[in-house]
Amino acid sequence: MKMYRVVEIERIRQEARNVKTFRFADDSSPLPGQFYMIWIPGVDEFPMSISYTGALKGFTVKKIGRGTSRMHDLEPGDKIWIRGPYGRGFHIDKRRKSLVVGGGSGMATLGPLIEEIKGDVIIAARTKEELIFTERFSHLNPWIATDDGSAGFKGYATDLARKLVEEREYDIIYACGPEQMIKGLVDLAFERDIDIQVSLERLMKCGIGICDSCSINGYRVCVDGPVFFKEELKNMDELGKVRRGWSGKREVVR
Amino acid sequence: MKMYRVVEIERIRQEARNVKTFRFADDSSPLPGQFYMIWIPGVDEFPMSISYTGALKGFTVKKIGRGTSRMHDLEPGDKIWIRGPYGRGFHIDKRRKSLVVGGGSGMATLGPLIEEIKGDVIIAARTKEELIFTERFSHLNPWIATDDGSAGFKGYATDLARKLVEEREYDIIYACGPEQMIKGLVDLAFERDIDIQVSLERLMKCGIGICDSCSINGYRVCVDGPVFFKEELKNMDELGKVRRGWSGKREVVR
Amino acid sequence: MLYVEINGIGFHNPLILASGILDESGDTMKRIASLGAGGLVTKSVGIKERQGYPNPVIYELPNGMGLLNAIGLANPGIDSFEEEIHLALDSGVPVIGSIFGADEEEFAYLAKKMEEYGVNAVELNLSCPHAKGYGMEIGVDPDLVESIVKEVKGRVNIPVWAKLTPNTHRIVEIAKSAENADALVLINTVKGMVIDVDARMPVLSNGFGGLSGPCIKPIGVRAVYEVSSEVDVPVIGVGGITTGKDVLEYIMAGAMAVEIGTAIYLRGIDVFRKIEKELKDWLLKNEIKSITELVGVAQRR
Amino acid sequence: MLYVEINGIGFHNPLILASGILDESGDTMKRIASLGAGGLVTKSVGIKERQGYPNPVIYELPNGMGLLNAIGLANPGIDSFEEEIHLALDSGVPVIGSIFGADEEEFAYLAKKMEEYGVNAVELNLSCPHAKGYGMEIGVDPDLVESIVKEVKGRVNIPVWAKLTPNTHRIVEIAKSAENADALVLINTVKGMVIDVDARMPVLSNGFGGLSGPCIKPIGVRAVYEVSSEVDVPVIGVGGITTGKDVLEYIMAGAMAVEIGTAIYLRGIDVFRKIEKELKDWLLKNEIKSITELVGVAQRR
Ligand SMILES: Cc1cc2nc3c(=O)[nH]c(=O)nc-3n(C[C@H](O)[C@H](O)[C@H](O)COP(=O)(O)OP(=O)(O)OC[C@H]3O[C@@H](n4cnc5c(N)ncnc54)[C@H](O)[C@@H]3O)c2cc1C
Ligand SMILES: Cc1cc2nc3c(=O)[nH]c(=O)nc-3n(C[C@H](O)[C@H](O)[C@H](O)COP(=O)(O)OP(=O)(O)OC[C@H]3O[C@@H](n4cnc5c(N)ncnc54)[C@H](O)[C@@H]3O)c2cc1C
Ligand SMILES: Cc1cc2nc3c(=O)[nH]c(=O)nc-3n(C[C@H](O)[C@H](O)[C@H](O)COP(=O)(O)O)c2cc1C
Ligand SMILES: Cc1cc2nc3c(=O)[nH]c(=O)nc-3n(C[C@H](O)[C@H](O)[C@H](O)COP(=O)(O)O)c2cc1C
Ligand code: FES
Ligand code: FES
Repeated sequence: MKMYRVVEIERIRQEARNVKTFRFADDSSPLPGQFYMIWIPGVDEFPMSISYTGALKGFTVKKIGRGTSRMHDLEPGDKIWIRGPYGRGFHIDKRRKSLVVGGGSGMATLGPLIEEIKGDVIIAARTKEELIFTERFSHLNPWIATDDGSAGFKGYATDLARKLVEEREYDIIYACGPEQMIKGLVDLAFERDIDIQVSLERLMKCGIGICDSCSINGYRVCVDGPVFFKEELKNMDELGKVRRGWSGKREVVR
Repeated sequence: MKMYRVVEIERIRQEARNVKTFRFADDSSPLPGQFYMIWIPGVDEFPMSISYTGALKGFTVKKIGRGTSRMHDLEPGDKIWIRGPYGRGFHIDKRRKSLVVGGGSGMATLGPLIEEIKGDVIIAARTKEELIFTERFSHLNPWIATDDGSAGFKGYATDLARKLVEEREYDIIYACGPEQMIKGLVDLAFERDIDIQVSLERLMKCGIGICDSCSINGYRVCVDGPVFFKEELKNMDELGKVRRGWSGKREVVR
Repeated sequence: MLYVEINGIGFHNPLILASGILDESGDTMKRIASLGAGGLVTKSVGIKERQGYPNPVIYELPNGMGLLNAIGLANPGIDSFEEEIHLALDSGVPVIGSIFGADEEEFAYLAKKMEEYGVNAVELNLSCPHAKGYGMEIGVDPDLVESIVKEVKGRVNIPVWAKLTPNTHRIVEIAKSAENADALVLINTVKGMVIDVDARMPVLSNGFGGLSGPCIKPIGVRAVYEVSSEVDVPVIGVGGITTGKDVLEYIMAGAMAVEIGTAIYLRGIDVFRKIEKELKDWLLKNEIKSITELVGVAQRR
Repeated sequence: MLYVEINGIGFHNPLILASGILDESGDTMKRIASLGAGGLVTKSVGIKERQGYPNPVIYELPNGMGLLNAIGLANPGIDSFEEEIHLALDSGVPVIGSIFGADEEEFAYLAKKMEEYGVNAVELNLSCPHAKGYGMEIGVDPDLVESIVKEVKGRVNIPVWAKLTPNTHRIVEIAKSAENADALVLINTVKGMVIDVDARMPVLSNGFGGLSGPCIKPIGVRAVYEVSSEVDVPVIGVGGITTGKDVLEYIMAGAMAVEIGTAIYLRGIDVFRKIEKELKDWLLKNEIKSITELVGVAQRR
């Protein structure tokens, strides 16, 4: 039961090509991994992870379509409507040595988590211009991976992760990003017997667990997730394969 | 916002001719002077003051018409439906020397009050057989008045009250009973410059302040009362004169 | 900032007491005016005294959702109502006399009487959901609605308001058939029932009742939105208004003013004052000079 | 104790998942059955794939009163739905295929397809309040309702349920016109609107939506009470059921079973299990052997 409230954008920061962070004040108390529904009246409503918790909260938004494009046109002083926080966030155990893997805008979701754990961070993107939060987490010396090698490791985040996992000891992997990346990391975790928690994205209509549009193998990403645990991922055979379009029809995950 | 709950009658006591007390458990916390609406499904719903507070609560009911007659037929183990507590109770200041005047079933309302104050109590009725709570409060040595002199002082409660007020010092009068008696006591209080609080009765439909059937000079007995204070009584020119019938039509108070 | 005019009658704010809630007694109405109401609609009055239904006549819904009632059009009859009207008029705010009848003739007679008593307007109750032969049973028949409105209009000189029911799929059609009236009032209560499971019977003595309060607000807003764009007379919104924002919702949907009832139960008898303050604060913050600027702004054009 | 039979189909409890809530995907339906539902109604499916309305399609009412939604009959189209039905049937509980169409022919075609897919019954959605040309627009016309039911009945051998709208004053008339069906389902959502005052526009992209949840329960109970005494077929109650007592209210009003949707949002996906326990506890305490004993006991005779 979370009703709309209007919040004012206080600061905006360009994080990368097509990615901006919007800071605003709101007195909800989200956990890392939780999300909100953002409504831009007359335009669209869409889910967005919290990328900064605390008093001055943040959304870090990649420009994708109608809603996110209009969001990118906003300026400080403009308003957005939000409801939330929703969903199940990460379960964090500070004692465990963690490997955090963020692909593309998936880093947005991981931001608040990284502030609470100890371990290594991989920031990945297709190319240098799309890396986000490299400055925010520069004190952690994050590993960088780009598909085209324009910065850091040349190759997929999964490849870098496999290398690190082979060289170092981790208790758990936390991941968010493109679904193929997540699928690769889940396989890796089972293979190497490491714990894992991943945050998934699906098309969302309601955000409150009743419309079934975000469901994957009977789990609702909006309420049962977006963060899923290893036991649940075991039999999630739609991961990286099937999702639902706006009509509810099955689609292939790119 | 008080919903119906079913309570079981645990004990019944014949208090006087046509008056019985019904004891039941309910976890509401009424103040002296507050009332409940009692529903007997298929029969009637009517207001009733709380006559015993605490864990084993009580209603002390005079048989008047359809609803109260059916109530008198109930036996231990039978159930009634109640909602409440409602209304404004007495404002009690234990330091003040009080004169409590209860006429007829008006004593029901005053029972819980008497347990909390110090001072004198007048129990009045038309005749000996209609006196109630003489045993309950025997330790307080209550004054008794009967219209026919069959017990105690012969005459109206107001006459006895006037006598006491003239002989003794009181800070406040608390009263409940027939409206003519109340009217007399209000006049007495103004005349002798004593404070007064009275509990009024009016026909009640809703009990929650919206139907206007219980109103007296713009005050709703169910919400603004049933207990009224001296300031409010000052200009209450309908007291002892006008009330409303079931249709809302003005009637003369007997 | 809050002043509105409807049919030439000025209201110092658009917050009018709804029919049937604390408006049987002139003194109570006066008190409500003194506590901030911009206008008063009386209890619906008929030709003859009517006892209404036996208790229980009201049920409190859980979680502040509102009430279910079946008072049953209890009223003292038009002949005994003059005194109450005079007291209400003493308050200084406009008084609208609500009436219910079984046919054109009864409505016209009652309206005439109300006019004689001095009310500023009459409101035709074409919408009570729980009284046999009255209200909603009449109010879902467009022809009958049209002819009642016509008859009353022909007999009195004061403005005539028609109060309509939401318990129909053809609310726009009925609104149009009542367009001869000077204003339309939407909505009356929504027909409902609550059963007490332990008693194994409906709670209200009448079985059926009318829902009011927050649970019907989206139905009222919808009705005002649907109707106000289709008719040329002012629409007055009713149903579940409890806060200043609720008033704005109705105004933005297309209402010129609102009526308020159940909120008295939820927030106390001084609720008009509270809502007035909430409205003013919002208008100030949003730099709106007159609430009339907002009428219908949520309508799609 | 909770077993009921409707049209010869056995339900281990009378708690059926309502159409449109978590029943687009066969896996989700299976999960809900494993969490206690006695039966499953699928999302309403039409001839062609339909995107429905853009977001926002849902609004959360305050104080747990329920939801306002305008999904807009989004669905993958009947041809893509076979796989979901098969998965749902895996659950072992009866599966009812909900369908919507624009005319007799569409309904009959869809029903036939559903029958081929193996569903235990079909439910005709004659009642969605917010989609142009479908649902309620059809469901308030008694003649059309009658001929749709007749056409479908003539084309399939499985039981046919007709789901009706409460957004009309002639619900009993419509129920009678649908009596050719094997069961009636009451009610679909109630037409409503919420305006965001700060945005100055309706929240839902479609403007209008359908109310569900506790705020409509008294409307649903009333509809079941009104209809069940006038028809000879079983009535299935829907609308705002959230607790065991709510189920009993509908059963006592005359329903043989109930459907549950919005309660999943209010109490979690295991709400069927919770309600089942509440029901059992009440029946035990009141020494009732079978819930069927209570059907219609609140009806006045
Ligand atoms: C729980 C959750 C958290 C998210 N957090 C973030 C975040 O922190 N930062 C961020 O940049 N993005 C995030 N996203 C993704 C974001 O919601 C989408 O980018 C947004 O909905 C696009 O809206 P739009 O109106 O701009 O695009 P639209 O015009 O609606 O769509 C553009 C295209 O993108 C596709 N699309 C839209 N949403 C999704 C989706 N959820 N999954 C797959 N495809 C989709 C559409 O089908 C279409 O092809 C999150 C999504 C979820 C489910
Ligand atoms: C706040 C309040 C507290 C009360 N507390 C008590 C109490 O503790 N003990 C007690 O015995 N009684 C009390 N009463 C009175 C009690 O409510 C009535 O006796 C009861 O309503 C009668 O119901 P019935 O169905 O038996 O009578 P009905 O059959 O409904 O009526 C019988 C006759 O009594 C008249 N009558 C009914 N109620 C009232 C009333 N409230 N005022 C005036 N005339 C009335 C009717 O008009 C009718 O003439 C209280 C009333 C109020 C308003
Ligand atoms: C107890 C009660 C009595 C009512 N009596 C009447 C009436 O006599 N005439 C009428 O037109 N409406 C009557 N109504 C309906 C209200 O005027 C109003 O339309 C409805 O309650 C919705 O507004 P609300 O939610 O602000 O109460 C009554 C409502 C209640 C709760
Ligand atoms: C999000 C949502 C989608 C719905 N979709 C459908 C639908 O496709 N077909 C249908 O017949 N009813 C649909 N309904 C109505 C429900 O089946 C049900 O009749 C209504 O919600 C009342 O029950 P509830 O209060 O238990 O939710 C939908 C309801 C909701 C909330
Ligand atoms: S978005 Fe509707 S169930 Fe998840
Ligand atoms: S009993 Fe209804 S206002 Fe007091």
